[in-house]
Amino acid sequence: MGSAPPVLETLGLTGGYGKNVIVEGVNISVGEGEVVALVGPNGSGKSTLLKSIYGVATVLGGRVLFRGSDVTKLPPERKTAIGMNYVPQTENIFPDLTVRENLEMGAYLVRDESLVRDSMETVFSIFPQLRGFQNVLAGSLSGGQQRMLAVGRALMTRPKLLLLDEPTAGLAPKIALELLDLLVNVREEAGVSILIVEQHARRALELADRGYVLVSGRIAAEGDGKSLLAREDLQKLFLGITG
Amino acid sequence: MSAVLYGVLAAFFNGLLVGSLYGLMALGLTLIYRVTKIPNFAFAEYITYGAYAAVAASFVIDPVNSAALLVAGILFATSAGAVIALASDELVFKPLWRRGSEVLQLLVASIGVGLVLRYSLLGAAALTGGKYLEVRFPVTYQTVFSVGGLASITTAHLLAITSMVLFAIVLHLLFTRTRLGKAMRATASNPTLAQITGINVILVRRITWLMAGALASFAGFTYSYYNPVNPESGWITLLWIFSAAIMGGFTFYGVLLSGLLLGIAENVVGFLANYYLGIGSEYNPVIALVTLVTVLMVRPEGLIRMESLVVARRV
Amino acid sequence: MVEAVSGILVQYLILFAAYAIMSLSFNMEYGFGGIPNFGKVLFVGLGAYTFGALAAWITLGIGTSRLGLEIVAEDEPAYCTGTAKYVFSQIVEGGVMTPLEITGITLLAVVAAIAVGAVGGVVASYPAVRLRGDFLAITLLAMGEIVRLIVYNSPWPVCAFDGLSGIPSPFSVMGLEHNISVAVVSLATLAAVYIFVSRATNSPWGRALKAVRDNEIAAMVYGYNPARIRLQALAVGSGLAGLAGALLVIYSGNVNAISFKPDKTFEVIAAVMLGGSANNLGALLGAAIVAGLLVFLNVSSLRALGIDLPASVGQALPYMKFTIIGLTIILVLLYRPQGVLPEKPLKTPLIEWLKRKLGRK
Amino acid sequence: MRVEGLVKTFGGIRALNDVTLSIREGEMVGLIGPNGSGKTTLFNVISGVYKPDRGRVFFRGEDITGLPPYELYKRGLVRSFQIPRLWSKMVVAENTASAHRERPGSDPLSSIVKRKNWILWEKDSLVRSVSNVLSRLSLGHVALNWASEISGGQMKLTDISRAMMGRAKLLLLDEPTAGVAPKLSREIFETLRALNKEGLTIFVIEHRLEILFEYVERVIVMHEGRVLVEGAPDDVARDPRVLNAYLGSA
Repeated sequence: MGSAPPVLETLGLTGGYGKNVIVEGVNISVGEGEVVALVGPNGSGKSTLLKSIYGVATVLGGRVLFRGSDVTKLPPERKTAIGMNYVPQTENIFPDLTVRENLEMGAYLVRDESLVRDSMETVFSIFPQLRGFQNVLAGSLSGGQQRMLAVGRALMTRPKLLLLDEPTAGLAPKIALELLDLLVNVREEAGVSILIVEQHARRALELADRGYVLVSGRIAAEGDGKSLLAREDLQKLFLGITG
Repeated sequence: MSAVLYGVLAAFFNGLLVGSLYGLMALGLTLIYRVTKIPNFAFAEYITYGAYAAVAASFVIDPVNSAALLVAGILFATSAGAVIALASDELVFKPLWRRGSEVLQLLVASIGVGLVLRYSLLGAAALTGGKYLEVRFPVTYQTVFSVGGLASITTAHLLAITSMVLFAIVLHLLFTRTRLGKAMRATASNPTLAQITGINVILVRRITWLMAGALASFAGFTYSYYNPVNPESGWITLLWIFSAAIMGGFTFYGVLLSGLLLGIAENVVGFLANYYLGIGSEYNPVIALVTLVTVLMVRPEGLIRMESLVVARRV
Repeated sequence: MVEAVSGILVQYLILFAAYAIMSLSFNMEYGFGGIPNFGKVLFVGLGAYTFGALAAWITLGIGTSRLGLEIVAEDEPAYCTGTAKYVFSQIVEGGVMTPLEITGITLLAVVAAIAVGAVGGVVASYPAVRLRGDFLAITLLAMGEIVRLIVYNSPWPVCAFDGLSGIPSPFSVMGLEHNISVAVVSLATLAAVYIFVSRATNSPWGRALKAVRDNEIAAMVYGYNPARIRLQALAVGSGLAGLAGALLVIYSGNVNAISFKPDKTFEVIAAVMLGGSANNLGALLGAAIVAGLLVFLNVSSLRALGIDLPASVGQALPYMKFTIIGLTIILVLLYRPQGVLPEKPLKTPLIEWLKRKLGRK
Repeated sequence: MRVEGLVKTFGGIRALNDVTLSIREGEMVGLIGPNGSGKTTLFNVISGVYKPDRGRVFFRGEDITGLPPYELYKRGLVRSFQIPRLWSKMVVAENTASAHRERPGSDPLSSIVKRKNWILWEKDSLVRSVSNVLSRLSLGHVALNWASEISGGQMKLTDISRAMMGRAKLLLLDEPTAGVAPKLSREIFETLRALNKEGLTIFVIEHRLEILFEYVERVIVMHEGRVLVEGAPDDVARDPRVLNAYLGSA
């Protein structure tokens, strides 16, 4: 990873909703061009961690560093402006707008039309399926296409870091696999680091450079994807049977 | 020409004018509904205030110069309507929306705003001796051509139809082609995501109200150009405007067609019912209202939809 | 002076009773049941038309035969004719009918008014089961306007835009002072209605209404059929509205569709929101305030109270009342959405028992 | 209860893909599976909130497919929701009471005419059963609080209190312990076990497997809209397919 600061670093991040603490004292980092997976059993706080980083959930303690500078207190739209983008798990598109318009709205802050056109080309080359549906209302797309659109929408600002919250939840297995495969293209074509929360832990860990396992709001294990998968105690962590 | 045909033609021409007004008025209502989801009953009052503001222009401008007066009338009307619409949002609707009020509370609030505006105007008219309980724009319309002296097309027709078509096209293009219009739709479709992508949701809302208010009062000006106006004129038309908007499925072209259709049906069907069944024209309004209730019961998503708006989503 | 003031007070009490009944009925539907019955005035109107037409028709039938008259009326009911007015006046002054007869007719007509109102409510439950929120409100509002426009323009049932007038007052026939008697009867009716409504709502049925209002799916899962409960609420509420309509006609002796514009519904909405939604006492309080505005903000009332207004202000006054009502709605929504008297747990033995138990701790 | 070949599709996604399973009278069965595997959809279809595209639901031998929820309630089928759908402007005790199976006075006529009846019933039996259920779930002290103004865990408990009041024959519980402190979760399951011993059949979705496995006799695992495995908790926990499902099988 060299000497450059990681794209994202959290220091003792504690977050939740209101006064409800869901994640506590989390330290993670995402390096330049890395894909990092965040896995863990249901209700372990994966989504909340992502939301705390982006500022949608309340940060109750700790800090978030983006490319070396403290962005803990920045509101979400400011984070979008400086190169971080977030794809929520649900309600992540504008259903009453067409696919093309969704992408345009993704680049709302980008004034340069040619840049917008280029970004759109990039998105279409990553997700060729979307090209054919440019003038279709986003709400009438299939679940998988909607997720692609949501990721595409986030790519429109050419972010340095993409936070993806369970992009495959509720998708048929084949489609989920396709989407995860496409995410590799996202990294290569759009040159972006990705922090992904994923229910399908095995797939995510196979795909990712590194992974963190979150259990009950704390990091229980970390390492590169393959070695995490090989650990036996991980299976126990997932089924929640301790001891 | 037979009396029936003649009567139908006259009714048709009249319906054309009335219908264009319904359509024109329903455009602004649709704009507000689509961006903020408020079924705004106070919208009627923006129309009335527009008409009164237009008439007020004649106090300032020498009525001999009719062209200047027309322009001044439009300017007075639209600016008054825009300001009142924006004020009603800033003072009432936005605070309620921020608190997460339900649609019904917003509806009741809009009834309250409507009562305040309407009866203040009535009260003011009464205070000044009742002279303004009915007003009329000093420049009157002229007949452009006429069939047999009774069925005629006037400049009022031209103004109402052109402006309705023009504004419907402008609004449609705004919503489908421009950054601002798309931001409006995005705000309506998913406000949270709109904010994340950097759209200034509050500014979008303000512009919406200014535009809708200006549209309403322009319609009010057009109304006063062909008909005397009283402080209740807008309110009396409100259910028709809602009918047009709901029938058109809250789409701009759909609303335009529904407005025309309502106006023509009201007049032509009314004429025929009178001619053959002896039912008086005073029942004409019932036609529009029965249509409204029927549409709501059978197809609440609208009869004439010119865009697909709401799509089947996962529950 | 004293007489004038007491006259206004009597007028106020009557209007208060009528508005309180309407508010209690709207509160039952909207406050407890969540049904936005913005066509309230339709059911009040149905009661008024039914009462007026029926009472006038029977009274006139008996009156003409006893006076040996015959009324020929074309295209309109006999009670709309000038001769009918003469017969009505004879009934009050000439002892053509006994107090017992006229009381019987009045009671019959009141029952009919309630029944027709309730049937109207059952009809209105058809859209109420299918539509929600704003669309339902607009539908009911439009239904109200349809009926009003038809009644206003048709000689049946209440003489079109002239209105049906001169319906003999049962109290005058009995030799009582009309207004005071109406006030007494209205207040007694209100008391009965209040007991009825508060018993009906402070009950398992009240819980059912609130359950359907708060979460329809959960209500269904726990065995409540929302369609049926909405129908019950609208039938009972509209029956009460019909009763209020009948009271208004008994008071004035006239019925005219022009007085059943949507504004009346808005007055009732204002009363309920101000007093407190889903609180029966709140509905009474709201009605007391709204009726107060309507009665006391009048040139003649103010003059009787010794306040003389400039002529122009006097002319603006009837309108300013509604400005104030509108303002009330806005301010309540903005600053006290729960109303003066907020919603409380229903008064049932369960809650009483829990209050005692938890209070003791 | 038995379901056969249930299929439910949302916008091209098959949330349920040919689900067949049965629950015997008096059983306590757990339903587990990763997010999005169709558990809640299954509950929604069984309880009549959604109509299935295909397949049938039988309850005690009767075909109940597509019946509205209030008809199912009459037949003894009650469910709870993952996010409690409380009657928010009623107090906790009223929420509990409204779910009671007996309901004298719950229409406008009988609420007045038979007033003595239901008042007596409420004093005699409702008060007792409500306070029993509430104290069993340690909700006694918030009985008079608005349902919208209690903590998330208490909302969960209030929802369960309604399910208990319904005195159902079959209870469908959707994550009864989500957002509830661990100690309380155990108490909830103790209560459920006691109810089960009294003859109530329970079918429960639960993510806290360590607790669930202690209490249920049988576990059904769903994955991608199908039943993957079913069996005794210990066997299921050792089944490689289950581990795969949770870790994401390729």
